[in-house]
Amino acid sequence: MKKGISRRSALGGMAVAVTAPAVFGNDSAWAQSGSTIRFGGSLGMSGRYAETGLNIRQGYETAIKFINEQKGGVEIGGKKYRVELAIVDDASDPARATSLIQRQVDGDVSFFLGSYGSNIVLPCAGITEAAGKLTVQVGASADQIFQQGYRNIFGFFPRASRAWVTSIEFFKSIAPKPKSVSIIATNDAFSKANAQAAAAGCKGIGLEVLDLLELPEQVSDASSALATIRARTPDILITTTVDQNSLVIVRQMIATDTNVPLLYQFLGPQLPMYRESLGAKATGVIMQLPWEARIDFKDPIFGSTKAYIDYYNKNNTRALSYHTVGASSCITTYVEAMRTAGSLDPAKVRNALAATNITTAFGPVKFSPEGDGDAIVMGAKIGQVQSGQVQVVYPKDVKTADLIYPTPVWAKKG
Amino acid sequence: MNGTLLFQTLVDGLILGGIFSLSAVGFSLIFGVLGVVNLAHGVFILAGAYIGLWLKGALGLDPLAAIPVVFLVLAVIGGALQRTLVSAAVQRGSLMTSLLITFGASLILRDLLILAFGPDIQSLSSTWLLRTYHVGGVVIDGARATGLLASLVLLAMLAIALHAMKVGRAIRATAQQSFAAGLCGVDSNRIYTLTFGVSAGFAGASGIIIGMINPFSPFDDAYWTLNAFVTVVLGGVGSPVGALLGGLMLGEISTLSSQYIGPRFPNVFIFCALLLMLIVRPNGLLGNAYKASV
Amino acid sequence: MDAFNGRIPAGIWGLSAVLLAAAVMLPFMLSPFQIRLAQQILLFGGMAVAWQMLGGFTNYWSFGHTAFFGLGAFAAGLLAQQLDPSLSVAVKLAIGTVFAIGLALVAALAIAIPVLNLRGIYFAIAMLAFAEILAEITKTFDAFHGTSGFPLPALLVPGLTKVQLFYFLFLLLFLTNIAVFVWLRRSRIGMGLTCIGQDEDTAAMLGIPTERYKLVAFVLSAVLTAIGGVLYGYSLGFISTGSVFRIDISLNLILYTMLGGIGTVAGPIIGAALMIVLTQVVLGNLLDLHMMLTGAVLIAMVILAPKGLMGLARKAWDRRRGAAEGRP
Amino acid sequence: MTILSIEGLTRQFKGLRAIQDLSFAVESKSITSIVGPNGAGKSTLFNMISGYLKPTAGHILFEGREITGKAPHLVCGMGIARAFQIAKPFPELSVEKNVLVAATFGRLGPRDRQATTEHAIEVCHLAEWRHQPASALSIGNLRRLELARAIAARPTLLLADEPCAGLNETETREVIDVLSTIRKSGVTVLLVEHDIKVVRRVSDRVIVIEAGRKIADGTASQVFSEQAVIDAYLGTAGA
Repeated sequence: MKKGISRRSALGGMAVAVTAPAVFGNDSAWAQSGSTIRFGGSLGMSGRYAETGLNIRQGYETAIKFINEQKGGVEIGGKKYRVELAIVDDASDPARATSLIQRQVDGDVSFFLGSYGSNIVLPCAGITEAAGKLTVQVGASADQIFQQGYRNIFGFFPRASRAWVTSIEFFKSIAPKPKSVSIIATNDAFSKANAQAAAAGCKGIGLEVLDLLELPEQVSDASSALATIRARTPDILITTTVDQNSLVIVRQMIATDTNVPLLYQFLGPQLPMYRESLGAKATGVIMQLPWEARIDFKDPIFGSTKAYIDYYNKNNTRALSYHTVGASSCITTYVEAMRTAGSLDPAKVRNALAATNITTAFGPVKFSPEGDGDAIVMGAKIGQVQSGQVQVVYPKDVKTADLIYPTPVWAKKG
Repeated sequence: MNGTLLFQTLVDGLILGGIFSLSAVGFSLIFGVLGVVNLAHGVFILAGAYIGLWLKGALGLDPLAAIPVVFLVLAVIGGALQRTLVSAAVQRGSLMTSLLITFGASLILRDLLILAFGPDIQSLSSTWLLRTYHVGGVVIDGARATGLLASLVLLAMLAIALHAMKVGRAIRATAQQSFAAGLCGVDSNRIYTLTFGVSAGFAGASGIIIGMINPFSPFDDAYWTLNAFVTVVLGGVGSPVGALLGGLMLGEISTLSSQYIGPRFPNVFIFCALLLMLIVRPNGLLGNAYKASV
Repeated sequence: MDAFNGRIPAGIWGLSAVLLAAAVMLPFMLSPFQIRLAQQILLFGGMAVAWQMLGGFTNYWSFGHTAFFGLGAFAAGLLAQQLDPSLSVAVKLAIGTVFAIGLALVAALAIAIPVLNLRGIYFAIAMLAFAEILAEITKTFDAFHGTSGFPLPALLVPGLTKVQLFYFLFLLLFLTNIAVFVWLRRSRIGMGLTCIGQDEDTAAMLGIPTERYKLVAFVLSAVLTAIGGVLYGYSLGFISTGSVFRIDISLNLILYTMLGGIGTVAGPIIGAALMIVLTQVVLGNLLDLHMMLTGAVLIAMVILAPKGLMGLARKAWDRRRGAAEGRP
Repeated sequence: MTILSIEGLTRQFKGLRAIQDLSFAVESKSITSIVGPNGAGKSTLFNMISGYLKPTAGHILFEGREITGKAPHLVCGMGIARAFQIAKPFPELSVEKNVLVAATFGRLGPRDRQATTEHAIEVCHLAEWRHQPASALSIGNLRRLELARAIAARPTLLLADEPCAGLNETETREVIDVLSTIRKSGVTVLLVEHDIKVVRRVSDRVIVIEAGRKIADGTASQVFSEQAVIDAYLGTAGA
């Protein structure tokens, strides 16, 4: 009997704890209080892309901390504001994402920082767009996002179909001239869109696309794709896979002695963990560099790229990634647009954002008329792993080392 | 058809299958003996990999040498989970409620992994740097072949333990009884705890091997649980041989469909094979090691 | 009226009328976020009721109901792209719903014959596999656009905001599901299904057409779930395989049902309300650990109330009545 | 008039012949007992009649119609009800609901099911337990619940599978009463029973099978005086 009562009261307590905030929920806690600017939005903090989520989150937090602690806030239209972050985890579930974003829209958050994955971003954009709220994000780059006629959503990365402009120019510059290319992608939106863009670009400059191989979304074995590569070896092998899958593929290439003159891994080699795990074998792998630490840019908040890196490293133990810098620069870009507009009116800030032409710790920021990053100004540079370090090998004006081509076979490395 | 390519594909499937087998055997045992579908299985595997990672970082212990330690740690965690939560759920509700319990446990354990190790991709060792072997035109991936060997050794040890050791026989005896029936001489609750522990231990050990071959992150758990599901249904419930057979089938279906139909197709084929097998022989090729077919 | 079907007490009718009136008025009083929460409770709670049409009576627990949910969303969405663009969205939705119902009917009939012969956990796994197959098919074949996703036309009705509009659509489906469930439970089929849940062989021996009843329940459940998928797809406006073919949707339907109390009408709704409010309001602002806390609540509920909250309430009620009558 | 006729019925289980070329006919409104040692094939026979098992060869005709291999619920709907030796109630349903189900799905469908239920409960002396869940009943009550369900199905033929096994004197007498009542209401009873006293008391006719074959057929006093029956039955059963 006693047990029954305690169980019941435990449950009762639980029920009250659970429902009370729903009924008496204080959504005005979200409200834009007089002297605070709130940045809302969601990130996928749990799920396959949680690592990216954490990198982006740290970027946001770094910028917020710096602005409040080092600058004492920001001055807009003659008034000083503190900045605040209100990010939630969308768990990559659209039902959850839309309702949490709605909560922030209801709570008068006007400035959103975006998630990634078009199945999350688009339904959320529908809500923010309808409410006249703004989004600046450093994750999603699917073409569809920028083809809806939305006026209020901006992205740092050029849309997928334009993300290969620099890379294609780079392929043209290689001597001796490569003749063929094969592409390995995985069956997810990001990888597929980029593989198609890469294939189209390569065809455009006369490179023969031998194979476009699509693996399942989570790769545990690429042996059959690699058997195809060995049977019909291209001059360049491109993988448009995410970090974890890239590492599976490259390791299996080494283990099965699958050699190509040039291995281009869109994502992966940027990670220190990737390079450490491969050691000398990593030498020669090409990647896209959305950001490069050694190229210094002026930043209206942090001062410069170098100053940003110093500040970040002083306050964090986690290695700096391009997503982190990009995320910080999203906030920089927002703040600059607010200053230019001299107002927190979303419509005015929107126009300032559309006209943005600044440099940040991340690099130059300029949006296309549809809102994605300008493919030339914000396009990625090309890097290559050399002696465990990432060197910029293209474009020529910013390069830090010469390209190694063709790269030695695996057995000759280390 | 190109003979070398076919042979290469078969070898690749075999090697992949060996890893699937080991990763599924714990799931199979729990399912066969307790009738519980353990949705925390994938997290057990990853926990094994992460503990291996920690031992390597903190003590410089080689991952393969860490297997016994990982086995023990996971066995304790698994046993404790059974003793406290799973048994309570089965007693108060039904076998079905145990699904909710193991699902809840998987959410908690996964967050604990993230707390301890972060959401980042990790990698256990550089054993993949092992040699590549060329046998008559067929390329053999040294690392994965090592994984297959280790899997076979561990599976054989389990098979021997189940048949030759007293505890093993007790486990099999318990499984053969109907769940509700009273037991004579064997403390069934103790055996359930033991089974859960041993199974979690094997999951952990397979985590080490998986971690040596592929990078891993805390969110891979669903993938491994699902694979274990498929392996068990294909091969047969409750026995190491069933898991081995199921894993090998899974590996072969995966590589053959990938090579000859298209690299994006294996998942469709795997699940179709699963459904077909369920319809034709619900207890897998070998049937349930302990019970007559349903 | 007999031992199976007592007359529905007037109190229940009264309560239902009050709740319905409240449900109709709510969207004009709540904030859009609160309406969205209510939307989800209606949609997923209602689908849990649909899930119960088979799983609530018997041990045929589908772990793959997201198959029909996704099927509905994809069928209606892909059809909308093929239809004459000049058609109004409401017409597209109507045609899409009919198409989805037809497709779900065919799919359910096709899959039912093999899987309904499987018992217990094997049925559960088979449904899981079925859902995965459909998910993989939509991702693997480009014709379905499952990987990159596709937009659905925006449904607008003058005088209502988008959240209000979909609230009412979900409410309509919710009421339909409840009506069908209550009818089913009170019909001979429900009686037969209850017996199948107790002992299928004996049920057949007593003359219950077990195969036919299971089939009817399964197909009803599948079709109503598919309609849920159609409406959900339209409410999102953009879907991909990852947004509608989700194992967690299948699991949540079971979870809501178990938490609230299996076999009851109110159970799944209470369960859905509890979990949705818990995960999106109470733990909604947590960036970390909310999954862990969800898991902990889940475990606590299963251990403390294995028959669900309704079961707990019934027990407390019985105890009180027992005490009042002086029984131990 | 013949209500059930079995013609050349054979059932094999992986080489083992459980029933071999068995033929007999059951007269309407009689109580016919099937006796034989354990493993003689009595349960297999019942399983085939009730549609649970398909025969390997042979025919089963009920009221002149072929029912060989029909699904159990169809067989039940035609008017054959079965009471199991090991009672198989729906454990969580009350006694009344258990009986009501049988009345609903039996030969005549849901018509008059409430009255039928009342009747069956009364005949089987279960009124006292009508609201109890079946899982709470004693063995004797369970056996009568089993019979009550069979009656409620309003069958023309009742297959009773050892209704008295494991019951004490009083309980046995109650079951015999019930069987007599059933028979008086015009239902044919096919009984499998071990207890020879019971068989002698209720049977109009006794069929003895051993190892799947019929070895004797006649009235109780005829059959039990045959040497073959005494050898086979008493010899192995040791009773």
